[in-house]
This record gives sequence, C-alpha cells and structure tokens, in this order.
Amino acid sequence: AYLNLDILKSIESEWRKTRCMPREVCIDVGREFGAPTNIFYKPPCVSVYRCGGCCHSEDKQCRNISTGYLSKTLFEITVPITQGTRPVTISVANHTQCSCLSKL
Amino acid sequence: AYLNLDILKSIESEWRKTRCMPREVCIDVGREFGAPTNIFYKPPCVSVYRCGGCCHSEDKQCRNISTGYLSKTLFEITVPITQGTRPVTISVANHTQCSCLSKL
Amino acid sequence: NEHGLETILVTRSSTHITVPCLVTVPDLNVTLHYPPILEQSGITWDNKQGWSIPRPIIDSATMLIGFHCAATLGGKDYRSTNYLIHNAGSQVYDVKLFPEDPVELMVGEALTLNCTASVEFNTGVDMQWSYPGKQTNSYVEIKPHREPLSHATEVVSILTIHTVNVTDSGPYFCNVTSMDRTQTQQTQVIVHE
Amino acid sequence: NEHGLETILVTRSSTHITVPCLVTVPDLNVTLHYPPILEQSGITWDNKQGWSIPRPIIDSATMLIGFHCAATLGGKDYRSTNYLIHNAGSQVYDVKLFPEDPVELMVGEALTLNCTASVEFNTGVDMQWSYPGKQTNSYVEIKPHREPLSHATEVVSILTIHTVNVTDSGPYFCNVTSMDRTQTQQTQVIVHE
Repeated sequence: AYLNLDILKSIESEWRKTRCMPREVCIDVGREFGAPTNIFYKPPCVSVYRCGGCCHSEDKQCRNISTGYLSKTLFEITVPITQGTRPVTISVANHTQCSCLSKL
Repeated sequence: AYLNLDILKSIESEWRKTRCMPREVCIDVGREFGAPTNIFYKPPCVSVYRCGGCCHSEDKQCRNISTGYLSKTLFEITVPITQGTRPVTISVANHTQCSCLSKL
Repeated sequence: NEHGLETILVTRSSTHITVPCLVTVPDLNVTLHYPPILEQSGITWDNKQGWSIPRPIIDSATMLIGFHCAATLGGKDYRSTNYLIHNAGSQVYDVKLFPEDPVELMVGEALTLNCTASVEFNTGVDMQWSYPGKQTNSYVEIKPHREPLSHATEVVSILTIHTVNVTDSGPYFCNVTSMDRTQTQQTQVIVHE
Repeated sequence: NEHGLETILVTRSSTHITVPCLVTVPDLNVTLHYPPILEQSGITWDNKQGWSIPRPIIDSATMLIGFHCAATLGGKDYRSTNYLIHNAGSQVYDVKLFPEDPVELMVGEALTLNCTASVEFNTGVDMQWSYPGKQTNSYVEIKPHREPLSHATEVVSILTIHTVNVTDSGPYFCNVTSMDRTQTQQTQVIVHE
C-alpha cells in the first residue's frame, strides 16, 4: 500500500507551521522586569518575538540562538497616584533565531 | 506641557498589537487530549488559533467567545512499535472570537 | 503633570468616569476625543464637570489612553491635556509572612522570608522590609512578584540573605502600604555561631 | 504496513539511521528522497543495506517524514514505502506510587493514587492499574500525563475513585511496561464503614 500523498502533504505543512522559530508573543512588562508591586504599565504588555514551536524529540528544547533588543515606550503609573504617571522607555529581548537544542 | 504625539501613537500601536484576540499557537496533541503514555504523535504539535493578549485590568481575562474546530491529520505511533504507525484525524478547538471577560 | 498626562482612576464601584475638561465659557462647544470604542451612547457633557462616560464603555475599550477635549474659540483651537484611565483597587485582604514560626539558622546558611499579601485586583501596594541587616547593609536580595489569580491578586516580596551572620539575628518586619493604610507582619530570626 | 508507512527507530546511541531500501539489481541507481535538510554530505548508499544517514543530519531536520527511495528500471519508475523516523528511548529509571503508606478512608470519601515514573526521553510506557474495583467495575477515573523535564520525562497515571465503597479495599498495583520489561508498585487501601 502507498501512503496517500495528500495526507503526507498536509502533515508536512503542519510540521512546518509548528516548527521552532521566532513567534510574536505578548510579554507582561511588570513580570518580565520584576517591577515593584505598586507599579503598573500602560499598556501592561508589549509585543516581541520569542522562540516557540515544537521539537521532534523530548530531549530537545526550542531556544534562541540569536537575540536583539527592542525599545518600547509605555506609561508607568506609580501608586499612590500622587507620584504621577510618566512615559518610560524599556528595552525588551527579541529573539531573532531559534534552534532545537539538546537539554543534555 | 503636551504629550508628544509620537509617543502617544507608538503606545497606541503597542496596545493594539497586544490586545486580546485569536493568536496562532502550537498545541501539544498528547497533552491536549490526555493521550496514553505509550503514544507519540508526528508532528507532536498542531497549529491553531487560541485567544491571547492582555486585558487592561487584573479582574479581566482574555477568553474565547466563539470557537470552531479544525480537522488535523497526524501520524500516531504506539509503543511497542509492533503495534505500528497510522495516520489519524483529530478535531482541535480553534478560537474565532475573544473578549476580556470579568473573572468575578 | 509635566508629561502632559493626567491619570483618571476607576474604582470597582465607579459607574461613570469623568474627563474633567473645565471651561470658563459655559456654552462653549467642547468635543471629546477618545480611542476607538464600540458604543458611544450615554456619553454626556456637563460644563461644570466635563465629559461623563458610562463604565461599560470603559470596560469594553481595548485601550485607555488618548482621551482629551478640544474646543475652538475665536478661530483658535484649544486642546486639553491627555487623560489616561487606570482601574485602581484599594483593598488589602490579608498579609502573611512565611515561615510564621521563628527561624533558627547557623552562620553561613541562607535565609529566605516570603511576605505575601492578597489584594483587590489592580491594587498597588508598596512592600518594604525592616530588618537588623538594613543598617549594617549586609547583602540582601529582595524580589517582588505580582500574580493576578481568580478572585484577587497575590503580591509577594521575597527577602533572601545568602549567607547569614550573627548580626542578622532579630525581628524582621514586612510593611505593606496601600492607598489608605499600612499592615505589618513580623517574624523572629536567630543565627547561632 | 497497511498504511504504506514504516517507522525507523533512532535510539540515543544510534550514530546513523538506515533507510532499508533493498534491491535485487545490485548496480541499480537508487535515489533517496527526504524532507528539506541542511546538510547532505555523509549520506551513503550500500546496495545490501540501503541509504545510511548520519545522526546529526536527522537531529537538525525540522521534520522526520517523507523519506523514501525511488529507482527506474526498464523505463518504469519504482518507489519504496514511506519512512517515518522516531526518536525512541527505552529506560525506565524509577517508578513511585503515592501515597506510599497505606491509605485509610471512610465509605463515600474520594481516593486518589498517583503512579509516577521517571523515564528516558522519548520512552513510551504502558501504565496499567489492577485493583479490587476492576472486577466489580466501580466507577474509576484514570488520567495519563506526560511531561518532558530537564533530564528525563515524567510519566504519570492518576487513579481516582470519587466515592469509595468497602469493596474498594485491598491492594492497588501500578504496572509500568516499557519495551523490555514491566515494573510494578503497590499500595494498600482500607475502607471503613
């Protein structure tokens, strides 16, 4: 018997779509930078690329092999509000190349 | 003093990019379906859309308000291998609309 | 403020928020500018308070910046400062300091204290420690963490001294200050030679 | 097999994998088809074994399907079955059954037993329970879970009986079967009236 080529094609396309590569994600700024618990960011998240996707073996993990940094400007609110709200610029890691690296 | 409009523009764009909406993600099939521990899928993940992004209040959470299902064909390997490998078709939830819903 | 930005607070009980564009010319035609929102009805003008926006409209907006008022008088355009809307809680439900029992250590060991407070969503709290080492500035690491859960937000401050000294013995206080008050928890640390 | 698909296993110690395209015409020109891979050098043909691919090439491939051989003889094209490559482990490092001490319950209470095994990456194990209720088919929920960690994979099977009965008293066995053997853990459950 021969494997239906359409099945093979659709499986290859799914495998390509789910490979380990930089993917757009939302990063919670307060959590990423360990901000004090009386500080809020507006917006609370920024959009950057981080490595994601699946490796075809459990001993591998999808990791960044090259990384840049993006500047993002946000409003920073400090409570109590009397301390005011100000625009701040932060530098956030942005993965540019990924690979399935061995865990061992 | 007036807020620099460029700052406002870049912050608005960041807020739009990180809003709660359907986003492409990789779902580990074995984990999603609670597969037995002697079954492997090739590829191990499938690509679907799930709600993601940030709400602007901690009492809100980004949830799907409408969901479809996508058919995906994969190979299923059962160990010991003598039981063979076969193509299987699964139906995976695909979020089509999202909203910041109240947790309370 | 000096950044051309005012913050309007929305508390849990607010049914409306007011963009406080005050005018000296009572019948001046003042327009409200705001980010793309779904529903416009219910937004009303009162020349003594400013523009009033119903809470559901705020909740459904994807972003809460870009609110400002504009008017034209004598052919000249005027524009208010920019307003940013912030959901703010105020309640601190409880504060705990772990371990709760006194801690006994040998010199050179590591001390970790975990101060955890459960607070109303969107409540900002300032978490400060006072401890013997603060004066003798022995090397102390303090890590904050904020985690919104299903019914409240958990705020945490973890104090770590990697190698304690006898001078690190004494009372350790975790002070949690919210908008209206400070709550304190305390534990005792004893370092043996 | 009947799906036109053969699985080639790659174990931790494999330095090469062989795509076993065997031919009866020794000097036949057989080509190997494979998914887009980075590095082609090192792939060799041996008409008694088939195509041999060095392990690093397999490790760097994004996908491990679409391997097959093709040849032309007498103007006619021939094509082998399709090969799928699967990294397979075989080691079961240890098996634990929690709680380890005997469990005492009252009728109507819930019983939860957690069988956890640490296995080599990519090791498939069949986890089966034997327990008194299996014959009297009292309502039992069994949930598997697989979690690759930093040095090994944790495989778990959680057995739950929501409302136990006296007939659920007795020995509970968790049998973990890998390619070459079965390991068993046991605990005792006592249900009081």
